[in-house]
Amino acid sequence: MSDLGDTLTPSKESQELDSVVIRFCGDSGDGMQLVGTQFTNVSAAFGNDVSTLPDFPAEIRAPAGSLAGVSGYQLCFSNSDIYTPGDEVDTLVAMNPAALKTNVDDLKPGGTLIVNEDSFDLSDLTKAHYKSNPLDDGILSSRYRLQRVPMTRLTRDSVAGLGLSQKESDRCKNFFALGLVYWLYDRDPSPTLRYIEDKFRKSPAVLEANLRALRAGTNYGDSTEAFTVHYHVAPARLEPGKYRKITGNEALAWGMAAAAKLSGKRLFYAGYPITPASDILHELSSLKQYGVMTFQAEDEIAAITSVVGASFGGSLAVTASSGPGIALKSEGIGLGIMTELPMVIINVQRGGPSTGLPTKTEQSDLFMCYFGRNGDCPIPVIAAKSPSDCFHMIQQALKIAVDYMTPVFLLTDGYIANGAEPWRIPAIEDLEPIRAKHPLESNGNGDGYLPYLRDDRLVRPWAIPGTIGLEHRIGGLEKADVSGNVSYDSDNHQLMTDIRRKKVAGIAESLPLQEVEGPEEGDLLVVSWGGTYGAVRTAVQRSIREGKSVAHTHLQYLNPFPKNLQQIIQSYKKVLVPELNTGQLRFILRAHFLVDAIGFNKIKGKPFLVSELTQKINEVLSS
Amino acid sequence: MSDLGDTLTPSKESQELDSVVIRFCGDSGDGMQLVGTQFTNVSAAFGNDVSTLPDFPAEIRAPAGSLAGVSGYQLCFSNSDIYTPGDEVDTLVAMNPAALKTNVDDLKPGGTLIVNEDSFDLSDLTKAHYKSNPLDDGILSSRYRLQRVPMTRLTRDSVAGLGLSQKESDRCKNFFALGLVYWLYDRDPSPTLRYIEDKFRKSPAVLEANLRALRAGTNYGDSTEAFTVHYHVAPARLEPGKYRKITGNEALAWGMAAAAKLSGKRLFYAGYPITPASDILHELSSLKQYGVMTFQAEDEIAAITSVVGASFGGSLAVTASSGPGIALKSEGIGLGIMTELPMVIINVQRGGPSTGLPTKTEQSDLFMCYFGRNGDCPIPVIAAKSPSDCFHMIQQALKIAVDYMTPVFLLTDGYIANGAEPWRIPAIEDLEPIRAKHPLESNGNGDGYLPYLRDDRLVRPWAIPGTIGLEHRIGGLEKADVSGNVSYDSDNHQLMTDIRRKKVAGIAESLPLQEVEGPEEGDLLVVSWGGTYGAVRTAVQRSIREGKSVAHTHLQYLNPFPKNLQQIIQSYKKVLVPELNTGQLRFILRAHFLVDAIGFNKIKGKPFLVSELTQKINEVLSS
Amino acid sequence: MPMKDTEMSTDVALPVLTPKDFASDQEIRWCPRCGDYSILAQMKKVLPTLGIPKEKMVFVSGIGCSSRFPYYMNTYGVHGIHGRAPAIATGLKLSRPDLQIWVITGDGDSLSIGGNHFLHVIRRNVDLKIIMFNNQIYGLTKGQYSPTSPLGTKTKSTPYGSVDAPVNPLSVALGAEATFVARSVDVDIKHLAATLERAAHHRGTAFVEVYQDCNVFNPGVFDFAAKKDVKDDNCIYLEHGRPLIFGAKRDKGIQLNSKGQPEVVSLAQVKEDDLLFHDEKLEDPSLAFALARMRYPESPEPLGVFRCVDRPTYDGAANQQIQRITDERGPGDLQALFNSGDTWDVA
Amino acid sequence: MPMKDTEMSTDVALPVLTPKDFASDQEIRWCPRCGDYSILAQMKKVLPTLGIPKEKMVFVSGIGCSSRFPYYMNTYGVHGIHGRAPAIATGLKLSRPDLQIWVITGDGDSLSIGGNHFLHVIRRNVDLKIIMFNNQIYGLTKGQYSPTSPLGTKTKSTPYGSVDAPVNPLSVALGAEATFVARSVDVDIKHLAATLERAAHHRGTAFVEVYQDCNVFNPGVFDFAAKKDVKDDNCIYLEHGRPLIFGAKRDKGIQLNSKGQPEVVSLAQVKEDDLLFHDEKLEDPSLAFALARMRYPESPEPLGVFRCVDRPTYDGAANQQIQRITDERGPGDLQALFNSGDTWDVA
Ligand SMILES: Cc1ncc(C[n+]2csc(CCOP(=O)(O)OP(=O)(O)O)c2C)c(N)n1
Ligand SMILES: Cc1ncc(C[n+]2csc(CCOP(=O)(O)OP(=O)(O)O)c2C)c(N)n1
Ligand code: SF4
Ligand code: SF4
Ligand SMILES: [Mg+2]
Ligand SMILES: [Mg+2]
Repeated sequence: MSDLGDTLTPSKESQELDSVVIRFCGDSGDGMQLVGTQFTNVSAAFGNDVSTLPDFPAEIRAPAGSLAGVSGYQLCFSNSDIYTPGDEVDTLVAMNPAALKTNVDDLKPGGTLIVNEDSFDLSDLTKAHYKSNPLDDGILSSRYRLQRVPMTRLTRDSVAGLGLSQKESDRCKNFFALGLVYWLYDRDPSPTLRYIEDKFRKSPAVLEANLRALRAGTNYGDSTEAFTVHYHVAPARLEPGKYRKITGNEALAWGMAAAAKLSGKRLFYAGYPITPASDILHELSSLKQYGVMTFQAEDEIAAITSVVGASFGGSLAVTASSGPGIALKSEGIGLGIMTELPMVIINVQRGGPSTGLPTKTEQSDLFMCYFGRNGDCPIPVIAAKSPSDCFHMIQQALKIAVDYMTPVFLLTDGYIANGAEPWRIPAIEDLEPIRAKHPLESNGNGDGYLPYLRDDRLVRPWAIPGTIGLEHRIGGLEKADVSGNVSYDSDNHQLMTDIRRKKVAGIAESLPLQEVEGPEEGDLLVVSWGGTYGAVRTAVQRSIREGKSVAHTHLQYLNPFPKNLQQIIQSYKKVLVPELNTGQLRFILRAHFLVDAIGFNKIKGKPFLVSELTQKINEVLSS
Repeated sequence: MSDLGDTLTPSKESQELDSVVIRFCGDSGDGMQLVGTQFTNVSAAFGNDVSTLPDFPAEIRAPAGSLAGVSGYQLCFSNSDIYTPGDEVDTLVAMNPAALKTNVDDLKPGGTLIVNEDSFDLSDLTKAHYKSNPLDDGILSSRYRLQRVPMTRLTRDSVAGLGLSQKESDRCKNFFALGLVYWLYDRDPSPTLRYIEDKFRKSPAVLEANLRALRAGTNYGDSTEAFTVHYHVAPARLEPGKYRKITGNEALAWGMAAAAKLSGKRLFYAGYPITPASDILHELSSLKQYGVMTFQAEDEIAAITSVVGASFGGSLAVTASSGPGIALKSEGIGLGIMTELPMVIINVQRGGPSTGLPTKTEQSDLFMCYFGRNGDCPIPVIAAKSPSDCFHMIQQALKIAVDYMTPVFLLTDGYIANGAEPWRIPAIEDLEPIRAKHPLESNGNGDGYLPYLRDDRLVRPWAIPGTIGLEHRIGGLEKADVSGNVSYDSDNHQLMTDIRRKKVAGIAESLPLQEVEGPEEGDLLVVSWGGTYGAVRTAVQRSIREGKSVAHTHLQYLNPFPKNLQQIIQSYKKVLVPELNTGQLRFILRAHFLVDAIGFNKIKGKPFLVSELTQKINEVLSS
Repeated sequence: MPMKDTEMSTDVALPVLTPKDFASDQEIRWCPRCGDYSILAQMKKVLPTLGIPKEKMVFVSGIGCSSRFPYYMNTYGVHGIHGRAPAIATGLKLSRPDLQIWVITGDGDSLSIGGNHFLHVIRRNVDLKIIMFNNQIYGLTKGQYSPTSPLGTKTKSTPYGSVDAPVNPLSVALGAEATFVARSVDVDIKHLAATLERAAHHRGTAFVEVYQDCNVFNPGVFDFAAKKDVKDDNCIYLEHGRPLIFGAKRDKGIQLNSKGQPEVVSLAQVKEDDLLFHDEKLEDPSLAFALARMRYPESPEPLGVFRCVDRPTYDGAANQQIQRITDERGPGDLQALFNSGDTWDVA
Repeated sequence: MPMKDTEMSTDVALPVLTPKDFASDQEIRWCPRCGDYSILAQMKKVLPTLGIPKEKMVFVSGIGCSSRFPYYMNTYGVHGIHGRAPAIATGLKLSRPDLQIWVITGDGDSLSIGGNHFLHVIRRNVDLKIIMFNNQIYGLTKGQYSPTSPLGTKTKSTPYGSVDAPVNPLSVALGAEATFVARSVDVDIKHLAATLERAAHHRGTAFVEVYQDCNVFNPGVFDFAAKKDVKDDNCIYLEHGRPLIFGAKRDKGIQLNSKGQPEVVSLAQVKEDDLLFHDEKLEDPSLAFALARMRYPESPEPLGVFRCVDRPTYDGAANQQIQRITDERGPGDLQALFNSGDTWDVA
């Protein structure tokens, strides 16, 4: 490996940059997610701040070379902290014509365009609906720094003699591309070398081939005339500590495992596979030794109702799904609310309505989570703002659920779920365990256990089966106050309805106060929630730097709202609510605070661009 | 029968009254619903305006004599038009102690209390949790005109010699009670006589027994000293025409049959039984010859999705359910919205959340119908205001669905569904048929049929299988504009989301303008929707008569709102929104119009009392 | 197996329980002469014999008249939502293997809206006792036909008679890989009690169909198996290892024909040893399936335990897997988990 | 039966159709070498032979790789929501008995989330052709185990192997009163085409399980029945009225033992006439059930039509009932309806 090391000593001029956006794109079969992840790891390990945006093709795998089959992975790495994977791409690596066609528009004028010219043959060109070869018509080369690299051939050459089939050899070309970009951005490939050695331990030939391809790519950059300069991005000044890269779904799984472990309780997780929530189930199912029981249910209805059963039994119970699956859980969630059992429902939002756009991100399920049940059926709703924030918010969700004996909705989205960012590894002792109390004695002095006798926060006790003398029955019919028996009494129904409402509203007492970035009063307040945090924060920060009277407040707690939100909202002349939906939070804010909030709504299955937001902010300010 | 006639010639003093409220109550087994219906028919036939409120025990049948087993039927009949079954009861008929206990509080001081004293034995008293016999302690007699009638004994005597078992004899005592009340209010029993003769044709003994019991009751009133006067309520001045009595669920079923027949289309109705919606299925399943196909599905999900299939096939497709069942339909409704197929979902609201209070009325599903689906998923929502209005509104729902190619929600509630009122029978030629167009030729000049090519109202065509050359595929994934092919394109998703929203918003163009009862501007506007119409209207009318500056507007169209609603709302100093929920319409009005609407919310499973509303109105006016 | 449960449960000496101990304080709200009363009585009789403390027992139900059952038992209980009891119970059993869990359901609750969970709980062989009260009607919603109502049934929703063929609950259960399948009758109290007891002792999903008379909306449909004077001629009472003989005079028996189908023979012609001998332990469910196809009036109808075989339970296997992994890797170490893979330090 | 359909349909002379006529203009988006391609090809081959105009055909599916099928057929089609295709198709068939409706579904779509509708469409015997692509995996969601995956299957969601026992789709269908049950293999194109054709001609719910290779997430699991060199030794190809003989050398056969269970015998010992003869028309599904229990590798596995019997269809009966009532009472008269019962005039 040492020899490989040398090849990296810059033999060409190197320029300093603050931050760079790279996108790898190619056919689903080209391993773009892999190289994207590798580049992310390498940059993170080097100390840059990193933000990523994987973009898979739709669930159906399309034929090789087709437009529908293109898979992309974008990442931004920087010497200061960043919150988005970037608007425009500095360097685009396109492994085939289809990838070029679907991605080149995001490359900034003058940007570097690296293509695998070997794949621009007739068959691939036609699959991408190109009439002629775009590499030849001069347009691309006039607009970008076009680099035509015969990757397939060079890769084959580099691995020749290892006895690999051509198919196997060609599989290495993603590492060739990676090696080239490593050179271009002066990266230390060690983590990737470790990865390759570990991943392919079992097949030495393939292992060696990938190492060679990687090196060949690096050498190509270093030796050919094509590349005259390469670039350097210094480490970022992040909060000191030990870091790792984490995706939103990983963070959710680990947060649950942590909660279980720390509270000494069994975690019961029930899910039915659905994009983009499935990975939570996958991740958790390999954490059994952390006290995690995973249940792949026959459908979402079984998932939520099994969670009701597990919660009745005393487990920390969680289920996750996305749009259509959450809709199916509505009735079961209602049962959870009537029985006042703790549980968390995670909604990893995707494009809707109906089956919609399964692999695209969106924020359009807020209404459903808020209102989508029969009857007056209030539920706490909270939302994570970034991949790493998922770790914190799932624990918050479980804490609220257990402290208040209620189902809780935690919203994330496809962008957070699959996106990755550096995560400062917490010390276990800094994590707060969830404190569940299960009564052992009857509260009914004499006349039996009273499951609906509440404390001053209107919370009922969580007695579990196996406890002598606390035998009781609960269910979905209206309950008599205190005794919990079935009751058809009118006044009791009014009382219980009010109690359910007040209990959830009362959670505001235990929530952190809402914070504001920027001036405490002024012309414009931008209110965001969920996965748009990074883009909105970046945009507002820029406006502030430009001296504009703009502030940003990001809501993690959506029902109930933090106590001071009203006062905050009233402190600005205008309120702008950017959302990846048609204006759902905006609608709720208007109803709550009678504020004429302005909406900025994008429903394209993609996150906001900072530039879009900046433009909208300026527009609103100057109107 | 003539002899029976005579007994009715008033041989005692008779007083004129404007309107009277009667409630029959007894054990579920006592046939109270039957006598209530009979008294309603008789009064309606006589020309009074009538409004009724049946009150069944919860779904579970309770043991005879128990408090839970009490069944009641309240009705108000009047010489002018009325909109509610009345707040306070003038005459209460209680067949057993349990019925007395659970109903006597609604009897107005000085009101007539008729009890079957034979059933006040120890066993029935204990079942009703009476320590001693309430008839004896003097309290009742001091507060009400207490009439102790040995109904069981007198009934047995009257039917003696017909060879009936004691059980059979006792079953007749409800007719004894009815006969007595007929005498008390000077009713012509002919319709009941016809009913008895028709109903019991097959068993002459029982027929004769019921006639005798009825007569015995009448004679008892006429002859005994107990009753000194009886009362007369003159016919009401209703709009001329032929009338019949109708319940909300009947009106829905007939409205559907009418729509099918008139439009020459097959009606496909799918339902899974659930209180209080089941009767719609029952009623329709006996109307097959009207072109009605009823499908009792295995669950609500099958019901809504079979409706999607039937609509794709070209039928008028409808499903109905209540709270929990509607929640289960959420995902399927989303499919209907994505595929833009016409269908109607009827929600007969009951007490929630969860299983809640199945037999009680409530308005708490507005949120779910408005918002309870994944994604940005707009749907038209309309609501019936009274039993007979259901006939009109279901046809409106079908019309909107077909005209705009969209699922439509029609809301009713348990009160409307089971309540009865006189219905002026329409002339068939006055009914407007639903006009569905199914293209026979391709709209794609050349390149095939384009299922998502829209007209100027953004409505897509309804081509159905069997049509040569219009073969096409639809589904739940996002559709490409015009072609309807699956599309993952971002801009297309934005476009289609906007189109779906605009199409539904555009329905406002075809809606009648919102009307106001009372001054066009003033101190207070009362906004109501659904089944509270009668009570709110009555209350506001009273306030107006008292010279207060109050107006009433009742919303039948909830999404979209009529175009002029905003302007109406802005014309009053205050807005009051009375609802049988925690404030759902109020929340939506606040968000839409930024109006600080005041709520008046009752969640007791019962309709508003006019007095409650009047009090609240005064309170708001004077605050 | 209940022994096992109690081992796993509290180590206090077991109190001696009586049927009364299992009665809750709730007023029972079924119609007079509803078959449910008898089933409730037998259940209360059987439970005390199991040697399981009542705080370790949970009754889970869906929605229906039958599903009100848990309110009348002084054990833990969940009155769930319609059709979902098996899923609720699965979640509870997976997380609390120490509990004995009974699922009480109706023909509509389990076979109409709940059909999918019914299928999956059975194929997973979750250790639950599922008692289905089959009255061939939707009782609670006041009498619509159910998936077990015979063709032509006239109800509120089928005034001209139903046109969809019913299912045979036992066939469905056997088709779903059931390990324990039995049938009994509400008023045949000895037989019912014995059958419930067998179910209680089975480890895995024990499915018992109980013919239950809905006295209000569907009375008398099971008289053929309920009425003393006729049942012996209409029913075959299955006993493991014994030949299939029936009839008030016990003069008729069952034989398999060349296609493997059961046929009635007279003991005058055929001798006992040539009859079909009942074997509830057969690995292959085919014979049990064939017996389940025998329905009155076409043929005499078997009652009792059709099938009772051992197969690992899902709850058992799932918990063992967790145990195994934990033993192999040691209890999870969070810090190690967080530090796994690529990490880096920022100073 | 399709004849009947066409009679009911348009009376234009039938155009002569070819497989190409059934190909839609949509780019096919399955993975390379996915078994779905072969099934699609066979379907296109069979449809033109049915004499049904293609505008009378509808393909209804749920969600899954398999469920993309309708997009590739130039007929009417509904790509429904997950698991609900049978219900969508039931609504369509009830209201449009003139259509021939195919339901395309996967093992997860039909047996996991869709289990309840699967059960009910079959017991109702709605006239639909249900083709289930069984690849023993959730393909579209990238490879989790399904209700047909064998115990111990390692997938993304079961890294240590699945612990819940699978169902046998044919057993489930037979337990649900299926009138037509068959099994075939994606790449056995002659057998598959013949099986699809049989299904097309059955009046009622025709259920066909097709072993389908998921080349990406579960490759090769059906090689035993797909690979030319081994399938004859592993599979029994059922033919109505013929003895059950199998083996590359056709030297083995099947007999029933005393418990009515199929057993492999050598034709050296037993002569053909003493073998079990296949009878797909048996009223009693028990023998078909027994054959469905024969699974590779424990025993040779039957392929082909297990059961094909006549029973009134739900859509047929429901429409006939409407017809009957209408004939008896005459087409409904609204004015009469409104005026029925007590009415009164207000002047
Ligand atoms: C989601 C939902 N749909 C429908 C209902 C109405 N419902 C309650 S019980 C029941 C059927 C009861 O029949 P069964 O399960 O046989 O129980 P039984 O009353 O006959 O004992 C129905 C349709 C409901 N409560 N919830
Ligand atoms: C309500 C709902 N839940 C979950 C999903 C995600 N999902 C789509 S297809 C599928 C399973 C597909 O498996 P199968 O039916 O066997 O089809 P295959 O892809 O294997 O052909 C799942 C879980 C969904 N689309 N909708
Ligand atoms: S309706 Fe039938 S099943 Fe329900 S309680 Fe009454 S008798 Fe029993
Ligand atoms: S994932 Fe499997 S089933 Fe789906 S298309 Fe690919 S190979 Fe076929
Ligand atoms: Mg039942
Ligand atoms: Mg599959």
